[in-house]
Amino acid sequence: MDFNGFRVVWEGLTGHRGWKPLWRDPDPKPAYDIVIIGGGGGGLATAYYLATVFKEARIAVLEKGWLGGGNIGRNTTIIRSNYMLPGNQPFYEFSMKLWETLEQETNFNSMVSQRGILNLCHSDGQRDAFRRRGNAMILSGADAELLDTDAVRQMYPFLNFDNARFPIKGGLLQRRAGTARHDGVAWGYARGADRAGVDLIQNCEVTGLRIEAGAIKGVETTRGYIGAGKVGVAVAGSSSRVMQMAGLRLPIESHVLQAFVSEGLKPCIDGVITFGAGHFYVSQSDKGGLVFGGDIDGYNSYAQRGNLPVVEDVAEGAMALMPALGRARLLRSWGGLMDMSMDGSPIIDTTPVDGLYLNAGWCYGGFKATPASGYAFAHLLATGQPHPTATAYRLDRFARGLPIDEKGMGAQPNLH
Amino acid sequence: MPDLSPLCALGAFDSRSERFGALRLTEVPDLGLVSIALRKGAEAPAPFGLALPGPGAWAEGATASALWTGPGQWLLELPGQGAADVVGLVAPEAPGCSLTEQTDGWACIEITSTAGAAPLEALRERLVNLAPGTLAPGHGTRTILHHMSVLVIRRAPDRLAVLGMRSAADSLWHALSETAARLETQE
Amino acid sequence: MLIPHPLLGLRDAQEFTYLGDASLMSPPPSDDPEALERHVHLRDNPAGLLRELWFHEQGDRSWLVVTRDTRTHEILGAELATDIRREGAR
Amino acid sequence: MTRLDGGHVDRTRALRFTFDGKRYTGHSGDTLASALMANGVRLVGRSFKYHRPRGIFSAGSEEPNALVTIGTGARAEPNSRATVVELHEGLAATSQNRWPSLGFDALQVNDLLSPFFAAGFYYKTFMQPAEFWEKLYEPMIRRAAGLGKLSMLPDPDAYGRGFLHCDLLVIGAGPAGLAASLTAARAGAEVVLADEDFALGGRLLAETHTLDDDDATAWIAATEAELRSLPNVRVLSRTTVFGTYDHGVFGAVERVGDHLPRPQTVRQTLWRITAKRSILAAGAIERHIPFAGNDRPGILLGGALRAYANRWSVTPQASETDRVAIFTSTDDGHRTALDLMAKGVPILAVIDPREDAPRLGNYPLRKGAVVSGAKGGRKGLSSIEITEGGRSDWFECAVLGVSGGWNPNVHLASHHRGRPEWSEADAQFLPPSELPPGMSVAGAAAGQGSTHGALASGAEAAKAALGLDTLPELPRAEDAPSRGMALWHVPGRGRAWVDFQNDVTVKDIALAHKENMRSVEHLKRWTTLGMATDQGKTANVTALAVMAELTGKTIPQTGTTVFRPPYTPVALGVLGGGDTGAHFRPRRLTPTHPWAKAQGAEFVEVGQWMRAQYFPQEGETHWRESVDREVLAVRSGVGLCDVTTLGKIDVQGKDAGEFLNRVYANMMGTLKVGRVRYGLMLRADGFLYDDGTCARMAEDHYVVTTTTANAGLVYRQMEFARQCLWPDLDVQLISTTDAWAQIAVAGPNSRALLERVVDGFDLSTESFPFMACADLTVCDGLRARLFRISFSGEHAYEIAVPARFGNAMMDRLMSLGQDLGATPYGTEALAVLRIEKGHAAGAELNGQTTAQMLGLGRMISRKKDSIGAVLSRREGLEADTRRLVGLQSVDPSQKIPAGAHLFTAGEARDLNTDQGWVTSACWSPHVEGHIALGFLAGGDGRMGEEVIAANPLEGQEVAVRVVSAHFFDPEGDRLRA
Repeated sequence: MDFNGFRVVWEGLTGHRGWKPLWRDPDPKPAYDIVIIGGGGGGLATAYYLATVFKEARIAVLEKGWLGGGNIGRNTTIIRSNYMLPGNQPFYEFSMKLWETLEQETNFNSMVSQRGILNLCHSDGQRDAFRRRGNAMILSGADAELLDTDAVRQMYPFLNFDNARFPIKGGLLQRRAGTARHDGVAWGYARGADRAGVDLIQNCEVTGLRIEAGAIKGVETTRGYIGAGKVGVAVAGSSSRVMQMAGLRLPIESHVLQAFVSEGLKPCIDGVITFGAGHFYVSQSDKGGLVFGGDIDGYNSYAQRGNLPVVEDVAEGAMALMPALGRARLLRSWGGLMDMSMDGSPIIDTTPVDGLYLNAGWCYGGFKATPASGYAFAHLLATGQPHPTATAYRLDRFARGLPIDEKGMGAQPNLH
Repeated sequence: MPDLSPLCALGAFDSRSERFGALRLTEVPDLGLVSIALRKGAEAPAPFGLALPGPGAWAEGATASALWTGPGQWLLELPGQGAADVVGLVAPEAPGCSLTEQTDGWACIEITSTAGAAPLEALRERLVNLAPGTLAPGHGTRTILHHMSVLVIRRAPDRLAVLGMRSAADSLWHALSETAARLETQE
Repeated sequence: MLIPHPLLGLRDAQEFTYLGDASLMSPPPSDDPEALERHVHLRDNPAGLLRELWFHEQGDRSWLVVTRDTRTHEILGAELATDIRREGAR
Repeated sequence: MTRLDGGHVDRTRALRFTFDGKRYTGHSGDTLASALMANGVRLVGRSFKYHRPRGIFSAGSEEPNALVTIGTGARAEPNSRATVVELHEGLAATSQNRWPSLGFDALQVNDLLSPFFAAGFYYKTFMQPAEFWEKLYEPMIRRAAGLGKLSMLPDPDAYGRGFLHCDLLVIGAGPAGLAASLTAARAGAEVVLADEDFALGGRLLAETHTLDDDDATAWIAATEAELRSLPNVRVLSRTTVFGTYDHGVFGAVERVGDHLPRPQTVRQTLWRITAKRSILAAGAIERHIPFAGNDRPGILLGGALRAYANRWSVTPQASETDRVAIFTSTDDGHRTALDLMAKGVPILAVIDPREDAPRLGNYPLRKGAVVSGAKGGRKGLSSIEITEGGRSDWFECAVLGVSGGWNPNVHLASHHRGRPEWSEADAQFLPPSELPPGMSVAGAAAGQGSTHGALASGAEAAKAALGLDTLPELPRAEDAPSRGMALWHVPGRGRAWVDFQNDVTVKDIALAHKENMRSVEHLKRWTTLGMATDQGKTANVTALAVMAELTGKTIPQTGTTVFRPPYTPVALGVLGGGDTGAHFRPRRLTPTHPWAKAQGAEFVEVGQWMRAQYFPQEGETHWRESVDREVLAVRSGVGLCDVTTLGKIDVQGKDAGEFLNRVYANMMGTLKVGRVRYGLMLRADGFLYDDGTCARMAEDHYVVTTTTANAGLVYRQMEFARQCLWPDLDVQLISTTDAWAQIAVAGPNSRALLERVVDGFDLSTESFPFMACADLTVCDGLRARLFRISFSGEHAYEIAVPARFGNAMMDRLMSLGQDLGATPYGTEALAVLRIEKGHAAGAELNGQTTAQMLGLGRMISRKKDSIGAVLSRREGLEADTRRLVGLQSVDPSQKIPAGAHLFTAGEARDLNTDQGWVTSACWSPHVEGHIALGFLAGGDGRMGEEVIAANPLEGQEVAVRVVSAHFFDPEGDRLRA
């Protein structure tokens, strides 16, 4: 069934009797050509592109809980391609281009909204670094603008310009960046993959990997053994746990990142704003909630919940940047499980086990990458070759001394 | 004697003092400070006859007082010796130790209460996240206060000293005085 | 969070700076570059008990080895890193 | 509506307030909701999606409907629940989410269109044509979205922060919480008792129960008095504990000034409470029963109806003769009827679906019946439909209380992701068996619905938590178990609301089921159930049960909900704790700050520091004029700059040299006493970390400097090395950054100037050459340290004196140096000088660069091992050909933008042809042209080449010549002279 306005009106007039399930709930088959572990954004997008672009058949996505319940179900919905390093920027710009046509392609309104992202700078050095980054963006085919203080004031007059500890000295604006409705993205891919014949299997936890003679044969799950020609792992914060089943240690730590939403408010913040002198970024959802976040808690965790100091730190940043937020109320918080890598950049690569592929290390930036992450992983799974924009995301880049370290923090995941 | 005029940490020639209800905040300009760190295998000295305190504690002596600042480390306070070569003074008293002059590393603000411990406790719980016992009289520690690294010392039930980075003395005074002023209003 | 400092008792974790897996304090010999590279970059990242390094930066400046369950955040103990390192050397 | 008899409002104190500009009067003790009710106001708000007229639904923080904006101007606080807003004189409340007025709301049209606005409709449309989403559809949706309006003016109020420590935290001051507090307090434990209400007593305030044959309020008053008199008890009313964090830490907000016309000091205080044990006694929230048209104003929770009557002496009746009905599936509703009758309120009927419903009094009782419909306009309910045995009849009725049983308030007990557990017997989710460590649950929150049960379980919980032997004597109280059946909704054709605020109906849940959005999380996200400001407190469990019914599964099979902080919404102002504006972070001042200020310096934020940026002089109209003058003064005479901000670490001990050998990439152990060496530090992964100087003051004493930015990090890293890597070395570390004022004295006349302050110290190059250091005295006996080091390439020194003398020292040097051209210079000139000399700073040491890239690869000693040395030799690092080079505009007047990318002339401009980037740039008075530093691929071999610095971001392209990074004195003759 195609979704469109006419259908919505028709069903409205006829008592919503014609709607069908968004996806089937198939039982797992004994074997598939390709099994994707993880029914979050990465896994669903991978399956979608495998089936629709790379014309693979016999694909299953195994999800231990509910579809879209990974970090795609708990993030701050920002999409952008404003990276600096050549290993990253073309990939994120590829992702941005996929965002721009996503909804028409999947026939699902994921509410991609190019409202712009403004990164504020507070010193001359920061502005020089932004200039380097903005130029890298333009050189990769993305858009970028460097704003001075007056231009920022014109855009967002309510920011703290006059009584700031760290005065706003300008900002780097990407107008094509913005937000997307995170659940809508997961559901769009899930429905699209299902319609293309992919089996989406919920409540199916992988408990073991069957490896013979250095090659993957299948996966043990809570719903029985499932044979597989190839296995792609896209499990974000659980990457170390799953890969440990194959005896592999990863350059990854799992950390908790808290994010927040305020009560619904009439529109007051048009785009995405990030505060360059504190830990705070904010946008406003179409429902009116301010969606905001800050730094990770900083310690390894699988608990999916954080602690109070970070909540305070984020709120301090909010108040320092936008003193009007004093009377907005925090409504909900949540904790996501982040696969923080040693250089802050992801891994999309083969592994020492034949037929076992890894998509991990997204840190707290996986959402914006969802389309390209899925596409590039599908490319690798289908062709055995990395996608041209993802050639740097190799597992051996640390051994070889080729990190992609946007922040220049080195092998300390909690600083990326 | 050098013919240069020193400034207090708060940037004036004279130290600052202000009263908020039962509390008085006073910048102490002449406190000599020297850090003592035991070298490998050295025995803890007893400078000026003072038994150096254990973890979390502060010991007061006639000439000098000491705060435990870490394993094998103390901060020795020499009241009235702000201008002195404190390392030179302490060296004979602390053999086998590494000494570093810290006098000007810190701004010291003494807080006294004219109404016993209660106003100080009220101030404490709005400034630092330390269990009351951690700051019982005779105790002290380094901790965070409004994003600043500070040493807090409870010298007596009605006396609390806060030592902050000298460069951040203004911010420290702001934090302490604003909190004390609010308490006064609420009284 | 509260960290049970072996000398100072329970202290607010905000006084501490986190580093990570305590294995970082035991690098392999420098004549094995590959082992050293793995030491710097690879982690067990367990979902369960983890021995980890915390620096009491806003306290007594001790590095501690804290044993903590990464699933529940329960802390089972904390020791001075110097003590552990010296014992290990013996 | 006039007030009923009794209640806990102070009728002697009238308070005037306004709602939508209209004036009303209430009393001390009222909430805004009870005061509105007392004034006959039934329409209070509009729902989110359909803009349905809504009235007051609850008497607590679970309120979904009665949301208003409190205050005006910058103090306006949107989305405030009228049910918890304490009335004060002059309070101004305004309705929200309506236009032009609450009574006539244009977007009511949404309600007519509701068939098309079913759950998830927006995911299925607005896709064609693509560009219409951002231009038309989304702006339309956004305009309609949101509830209250934020003023967008800076919050004028102050907020406070504090920290409490206790043996026992009791959350909730109802019967269970009071009994627990009393038990613990009398045993001498340190107790904190927090309750969100302004009056202690909890549910007791809403009931007519007696305790020991006396009015319950007498016991509450006595208990409160005793608790407040004890030094070991802290009673925090108006305080909401909003989050349970790790290891017994709780977040709580005290509303210090919200109940006053203006806060005296702070509006609210954020308390971080550390509790060894905690007892959650947060009570329970009543369930409603969805039926067609159940959202009319005048329909409210039965327990709330009782609370308004008993505590505030009001009902939502428009007139005293209006009939009130009760729809209840538990005995509880019958008690409401009794209490209302006692106040003279006419009862239409008690409608109870149970065939065996009890009769507790003389009221019309309809057993085995349900309410199946409701009619009314925007003024609210006018009649209800009662269905009994297949027959339905309409009855005039203005108020309906709905009681569907109680949901224990387990929110804070499951913040650690423990899942509430379903009890089939009680038809309730009880607290998880895996509670946060140290927590126990008592009273209605634990399913103990009777007053006796609450008192006893509270006392027992305190006894168990503290390991006590005895319990205090508790008052005798009712112990009537409230029996009931679970009725999750009344089937029917009309819309039956489950989540009022977000307009989620039983039909929406059915649609979610049909579309396979069946897991609890999918249900919530597809329908927006529970996402409103009330967080689904009155909706989630009911929705779950409806879904269970649809799937044919049990409730626990269908799922549970997890709770996350905050329990109720918390203002960002108070979470921020009050360190805002200029006090967001501490500000560090250099020792010469007063002097620089007196000179009229411009200051700039450098991390936490404020530093003098430049010193404008009369007649200078542009900052560049000042900077050029300062640079030339250094190059021709002598300049003075406060460099105190550089980190300073004292390193002592027998093994200090060996320690520094291992920490620095280059050799430090061989440094002679009285000498300084430039040093590089690497990260464990071999990239550059920091640079600075290392001075050997004595055999066992070094003074290390770090960059301003990395002072803290380097110290931490050195302590890690000392304690975790090599604890057997005899090394002691301590930071001395603030202790010494350090002033750079740079320029050809620097020696001549210093000779005028040192006390007989020989500064000749023979006795004090470049890279020498010494302890000495200046100005007649002031202890000082002198380092002959240079960041500018000039003959230069840095002199350190105790910080208190820094300001006077600067002043003295300036006055003694008049004839030598002494000039103060700021960070801008400092930057120009170091760029001219090719010294790396922050832009070149950004964590992504290597010693090799700086042309300093050979500094990494191979004679010893040091942190990062081995990994610095990985192939990727070694193969990197980018080198630090100097760049000079071909047209000297053309500015080189820092952050431009470098390209080979004639090549395309894209990432594949990218050759590097410009790190730092300035106008060089020495070169008399624009110069820059940058990293260039193959840079060493490209001297003299003309390359392009491209800045497409700002539409610039500058032709630059590649030159040595040492624009000034490349041989270093000036330094050593």
